[in-house]
Amino acid sequence: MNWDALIPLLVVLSSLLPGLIIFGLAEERVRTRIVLNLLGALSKVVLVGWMLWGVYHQHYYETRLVLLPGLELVLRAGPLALLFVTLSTGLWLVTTIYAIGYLEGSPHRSRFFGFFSLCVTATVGVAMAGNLITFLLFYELLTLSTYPLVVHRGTEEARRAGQTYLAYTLFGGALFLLGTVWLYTLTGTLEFTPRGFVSGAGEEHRPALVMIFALLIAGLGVKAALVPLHGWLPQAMVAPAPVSALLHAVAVVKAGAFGIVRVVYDVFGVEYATGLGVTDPLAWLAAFTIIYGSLRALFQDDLKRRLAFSTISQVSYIVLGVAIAGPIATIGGLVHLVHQGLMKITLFFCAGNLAETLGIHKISEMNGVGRRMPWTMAAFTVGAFGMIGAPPIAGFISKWYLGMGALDAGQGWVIIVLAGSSLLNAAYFLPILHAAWFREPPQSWPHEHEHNFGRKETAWALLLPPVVTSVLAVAAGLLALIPFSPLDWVKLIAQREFYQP
Amino acid sequence: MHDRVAIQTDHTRKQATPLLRILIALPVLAVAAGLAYIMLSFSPVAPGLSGQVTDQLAHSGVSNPVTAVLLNFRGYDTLLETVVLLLALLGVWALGGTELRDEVTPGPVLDSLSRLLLPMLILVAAYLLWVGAHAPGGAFQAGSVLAAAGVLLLLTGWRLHVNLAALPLRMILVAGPGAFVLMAVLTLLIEGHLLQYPAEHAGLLILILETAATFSIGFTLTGLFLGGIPRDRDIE
Amino acid sequence: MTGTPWGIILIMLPLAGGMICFLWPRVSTVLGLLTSLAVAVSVAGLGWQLQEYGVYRHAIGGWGAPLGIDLYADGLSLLMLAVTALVGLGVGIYSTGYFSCEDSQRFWPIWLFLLAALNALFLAADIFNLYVTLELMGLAAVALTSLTGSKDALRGAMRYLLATLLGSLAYLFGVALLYHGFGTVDIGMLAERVESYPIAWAAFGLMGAGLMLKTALFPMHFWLPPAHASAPAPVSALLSALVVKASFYILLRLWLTIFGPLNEGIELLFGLLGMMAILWGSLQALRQTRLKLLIAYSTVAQIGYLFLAFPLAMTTGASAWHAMAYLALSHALAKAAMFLAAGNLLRFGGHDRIADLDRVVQRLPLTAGAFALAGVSIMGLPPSGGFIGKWLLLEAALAQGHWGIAAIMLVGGLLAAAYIFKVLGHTFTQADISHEPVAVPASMEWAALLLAMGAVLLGFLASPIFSLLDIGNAFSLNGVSP
Amino acid sequence: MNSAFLYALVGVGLFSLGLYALIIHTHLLRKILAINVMGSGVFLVLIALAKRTGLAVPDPVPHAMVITGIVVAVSATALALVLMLKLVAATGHAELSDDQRESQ
Repeated sequence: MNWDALIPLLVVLSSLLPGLIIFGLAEERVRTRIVLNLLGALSKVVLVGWMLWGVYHQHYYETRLVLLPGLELVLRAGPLALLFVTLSTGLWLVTTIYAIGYLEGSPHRSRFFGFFSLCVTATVGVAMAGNLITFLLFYELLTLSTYPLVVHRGTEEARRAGQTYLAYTLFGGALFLLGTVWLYTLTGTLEFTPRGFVSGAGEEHRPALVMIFALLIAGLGVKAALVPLHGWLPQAMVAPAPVSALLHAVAVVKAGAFGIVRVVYDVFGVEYATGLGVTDPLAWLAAFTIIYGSLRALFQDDLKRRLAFSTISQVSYIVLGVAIAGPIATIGGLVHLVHQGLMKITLFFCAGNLAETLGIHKISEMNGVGRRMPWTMAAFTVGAFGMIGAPPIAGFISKWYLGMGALDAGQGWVIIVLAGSSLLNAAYFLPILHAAWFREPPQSWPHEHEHNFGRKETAWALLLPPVVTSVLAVAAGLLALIPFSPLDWVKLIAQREFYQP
Repeated sequence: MHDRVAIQTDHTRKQATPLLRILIALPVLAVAAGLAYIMLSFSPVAPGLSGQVTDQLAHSGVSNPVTAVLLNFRGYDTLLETVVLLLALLGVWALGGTELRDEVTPGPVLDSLSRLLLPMLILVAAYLLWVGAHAPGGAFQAGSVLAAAGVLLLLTGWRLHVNLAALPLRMILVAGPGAFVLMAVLTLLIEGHLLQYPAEHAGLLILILETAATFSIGFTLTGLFLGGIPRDRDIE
Repeated sequence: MTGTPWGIILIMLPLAGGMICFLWPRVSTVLGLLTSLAVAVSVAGLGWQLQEYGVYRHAIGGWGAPLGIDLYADGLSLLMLAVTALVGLGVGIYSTGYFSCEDSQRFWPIWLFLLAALNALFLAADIFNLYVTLELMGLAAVALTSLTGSKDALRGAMRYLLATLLGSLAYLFGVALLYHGFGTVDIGMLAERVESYPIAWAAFGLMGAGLMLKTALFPMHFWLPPAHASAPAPVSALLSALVVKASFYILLRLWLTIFGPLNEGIELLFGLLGMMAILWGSLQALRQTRLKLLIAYSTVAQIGYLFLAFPLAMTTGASAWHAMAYLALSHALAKAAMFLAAGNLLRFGGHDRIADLDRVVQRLPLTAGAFALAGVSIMGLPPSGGFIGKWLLLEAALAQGHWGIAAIMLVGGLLAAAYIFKVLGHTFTQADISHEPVAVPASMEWAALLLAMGAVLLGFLASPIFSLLDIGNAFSLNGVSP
Repeated sequence: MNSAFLYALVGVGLFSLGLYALIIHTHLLRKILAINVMGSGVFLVLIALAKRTGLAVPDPVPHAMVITGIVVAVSATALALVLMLKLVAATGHAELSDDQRESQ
C-alpha cells in the first residue's frame, strides 16, 4: 500500500464522505451532523499538516486515476497546491464552527452542510489538480455545489441570484472547456509542469495559443471576478453569511485566481507567456479591476455588497502579482491569496454577526455598534486596516511585495494603482470604523430581540471565528519571516516551482 | 354509432389548399420517379437465394419453398411475427377496447347461412394448414380463414362464453408464439441451435408449430376485430 | 458456463415472461421484475463471454447466413444491451410504485415484449430481421404510450404510430431493394457485396430516412415531444432512453458496415441536421412551461449530439464513435432518470408546471437530486458520462478544425444548463399550492436517483467501457462486420 | 423488360400515392389507409422483383417476407384503428389537431 499516493485522495474524501453522509441525515440529528462536520474538518487539518511537513522536506504526494485513455485524474500536493489547500482547510474548520452557530435552529441544515462539504471538496480538488482536466472537473463541481448554497433561502431573489451566478460561471466554464480541449489537441498533454508545457506546440501555433490563453483566463476570470465578468458576485451576497464568508471570499474567487496562477506558471510558463505578450494585458485588466472594484465599493450602503466589491478589487491583487511576471511581485500576489483570505473572511464573519445579532445590514445602521459588540468590531477593524495595507497586518506584506516586485520588473505604473487602491480602501473602510466606534448608538437596533444572548455580545460560535482569523491576520503580518508563515511558504514555492534554475 | 358520425363530420374540416397540394406532390413525384428509375435498373438476373432454398429444401421438412423459408430457414422471423400479432391484441386490450357496437339479432337467413358457412370455413382452414407443407397455404392463410369464421360469428351476434373468455382464450392466443418459443428452446437444448429441427422430424414439428399458430392467428385476428376484451363486455 | 447461450436467453426470456404475464396477470409484477433481473444477469454473462472469446455469433436453425438468420453481438451490441437492461431494471422497480395493480398488469407483458424486441434488435445481423424487431418495438412502444388513455396520450400515440409505421415502410422498401440488388439480407454479406450503385444509394436513402424519422432527428422530430410527454413516466423513460436509440443503432450499424464506406458527403448532412437538432431542441426545451415537454425536447436536442459523430468520425474514426456511444449510454441513463423524476413530481404535486414546483428540493430531496444529477450529465458537466462523451467529441471537432460543430456543442451545453436550472431554480422556491401533495413511494424516488447516479458514475468508467466497445472492432469502417 | 417490372412500377406508384395521401389528408382513417396502400406498394415491389428472372419458381424468400410484412401490417392497422376510435370517443373528431400545444 503506497500511502503517499493515497493521501491527496484522502484529503478530498475527508470532506466528500461526510458531505454525502450528511445529505442522508434527518434534519433533527444536529449532534451527528456537528460531529461529522468537525471530524471531517479536523481529519483534513491533520492530513494537510502531514503533507505540509512532507512537502517541506522535498516529499511529494500524488494520486492518479485513469479518466480517459491518455488522460488521468491527477491529484498532486506540491508547495503551490498546499498553499491553497491549507488556506481552505483551515478556514473550513473555522467557518464550520461559525456556520453551526449561525444556522442554529434554521431549516434545511442537512442540505446546507452537505453542499458546504462538497464545496470544500471541490476547492481542495482545484488546489491539488495536477492537470487541466482535473482542474476543470473540480472547477465545475465547485460551480454546481455552490449553486444550492446561493439559492439556499428559497426566495425569488435568491433564485434570480442563483440564475445569474450560473449564467456567468457556466459560460466561463464553457470557455474554459473550449480552451482546454483546444490546448489538448495542440499539445497532447494537460499535465501541469513547472515553466509550462505549451512551448513544445511549435511556432505556427502562437496565434492559437494566444486565443487559448484568452479563453482560459476568461473562464477563470469569471470566478476571480475580473471586470467585466464580476457581475454575479454582488448578487450572490443573498446567500447566508458563512457562504459569503468562505465561498465568495475564499473558495470560489480564489479558485479563479489560483487557476490563473496555474495557467500562467504551469501551463504556459511565465517566460513563454510574456513572450506571447499576454501578461501585460492581464496586468492592465487586473489593475482596472482593482480600481473599479474599489470605486464601486465606495458607493454601497449594504455592508455585504461593499465587502463584495472590495473582494472584486482585492482578488485582482493576486492576478496583478502574477501578471507582472517578476519573482517578487509573484510572491506578493500569491501571499495575498492567503492574507486576503484571512482578512476578508474576518470581515464577512463580522458582517454576519451584525446581521444575526442586531439585524444590521446597512452601513448607515452601524452607528455606535462598536460599543454594543466590541469584540466583533475589533476584529472588523483589524480586517479593515489589513485591507487598507496598514502595517503590521498581513495586507501590508502583500502590498509591499507587489510594489517592490513591480519596480523590480520595471512596471512602475503599478505603484500608482496600489497607492490609489489603498486610498480608496481607506475611503470606504474608515467611515465604517468611524461610525462604529465614534458615533452615538441609536435607541434600538433593527432586530435585536430575535436572539437573546443576555449579557454576552453574541453566541460564542459566532464570536470565536472572527477573533481567531483576525489574530491570524495580524500574526501572518508580524511573524512573516518565521518558517511556515505564508510568506515563507510562498518564497518556497517561488524557489521550487516558478524560478528554479 | 357515435364513431361513424364523428368520422363523417370531419369532412367539413379544412383541407390542404391546392398550392400546398402541389408543393407536396412535387417532391413525392420526384421520389416516385427516382424509385421507378431504380426499379428499371435491376438486372433481370437475380442474385437472390432461390438456388440455396432449392438446394436445402429437401432438408427443411416441407416441399413448399415459401413454407420452408417461413417456418424453417427464417423461422425466427416468424416467431417474432406471431409475437407482433399478440402484441397488437395486447395493445388493443390495454386501450380498454372501443364503444359497444350495436347488438344485432341475426335474421333467420343470416343465422342459417352462417351456421352452414362456419363448418366450411373451419374445414377450409384445416385444409390450408395441411396443404401448406407442399403447396401455397400455411398457418397464416389458415389462420386468416379461421378469423373470417370468427368475424362471421361475431357479426351474427355470437359471443364467447364468460367462462372461456379468461384463461382458456388467452391460452389459445398464446399458443402460437408460445409453441414457437418452446420449440426454439427445446431445439436449442437438443440440437444446439435455435429452431434447428432434427432432420427426420422437421415436417412434423413444423406442422405442430403451424397448427398452434393457426389457432392463435385466427383468434387474435378475431379479437382484433372485436376491439376489446371479451370478458369486460360480458360482465357489463 | 462457457457454452451458455446468453444472447438467446436475452431474447427468449422476456418473450416467455411476457406471455406468462399475459396468461396469469396476477404474477405480472413479480415475474416481470425477476425477468428484468435475469436479463441484466444474462447481459453480464454475455459481456464476460465476449471478453473471453470475442464476438458472439449464432446461426439460427443451424443454416447460417445468407439462407438462415444469424445473431451477432460485439462490443457495440453489448453496450446497448447493457444500457437496456439497466434502464429496464430501474424502470421496472419504479413501476412497482407507479402503476396501480390493474395498470401494472397491462404494463408488464407489453414492456417485456418491448424488452425482447430491443434485445433482439441489438443482436440482429440481418436487415429483414431488424425490420421485424423494429415493428415489434414500435407497436409495443405505441401501446405503452397510450396506456393512460388520456386525450393527450391518445394523440401522442397516434402521431407516434403513424410516424413509426411510415419509417418502417421506408426501411422495408430499402430492404427490398438491397435484397433484390445484392441477393442477401445479412449485414456482413451486404457489406462485402454492396457497391456504389444507384440501387444502394436509393436503399440507403429510404432506410436512412425511415430510421431518421424513427430516431426523431430534426426536422423529423415532430412526433416525439407529444408522445414522450404524454406517456406515463416509466414509459417516457423507456421511449427516450431506449427506443429512439434502437433505431439510431440500426442506422449506425448500417452506416458502419454497409453504407459508410461507399462515399463521403452524407455524413456532413447528418452533422448539419445534428447541429440544428441541438439548437432547435434546446431552444424549444427552454421555451416549455411543462416539465415533461421540456424533457422531451431535450431528447430531441440530445439526439443531435449523436449525429455529430458522423462527420467527425471520417478522419478521427474510433474516438468520435466512442464519444457518440458514450453520449448515447449516458443520455439513456440520465434521461430515464429525468423522466422518472418528473413522474415523481407529477405524482406529488398533481401537475408538472415548472413555475409552480413548490419547494420540491425539501419535500422530495431524492427526486430533486436525481433530476440534478441527471442534469449534470445532460449538460455535459464533469464528472459524468455526458462530460466524457462531450470532451471526446469536442476534441475530435477541434482536431479537425470543425469550429462550427465545436461552437454548437458548447452553445448546446449552455442551453441545456439554462433549461435544467430553470427547473432546478424553481424547486427551491415556494409556490401557491393548487393540489394536496401525494406521497411518492420510496421505490420511485430511488429508481430515479440510482439511474442518475449511474449516469454520473459513467464519468469514471471510460477506459473499461471503451475496451468493451472495441470487441469486434465495430467502429473500423471496412473492418470486421456482423 | 418483362411484366415483373411493370408490377414493380405499380408498386412504386402505390407507395408514392400512399405517401402523398398520408401527408395531404388530415382524417386519421385516410392516413391509416394511406399507410396500408404504401405497404401494399412495398409488398408488390418485393414480390414483383422476385419474379423478374422469368423462371418458373419465383424466389420464395421475398414471398415469406411479404407474409411476415402483411401480418405486421394487419397488426399495426388494427392497433391504429382502435386508437383512432378511442381518439374519436375522447375528442370528438378523428384528426390530429395542430393546436396540440394549447391543449396540453
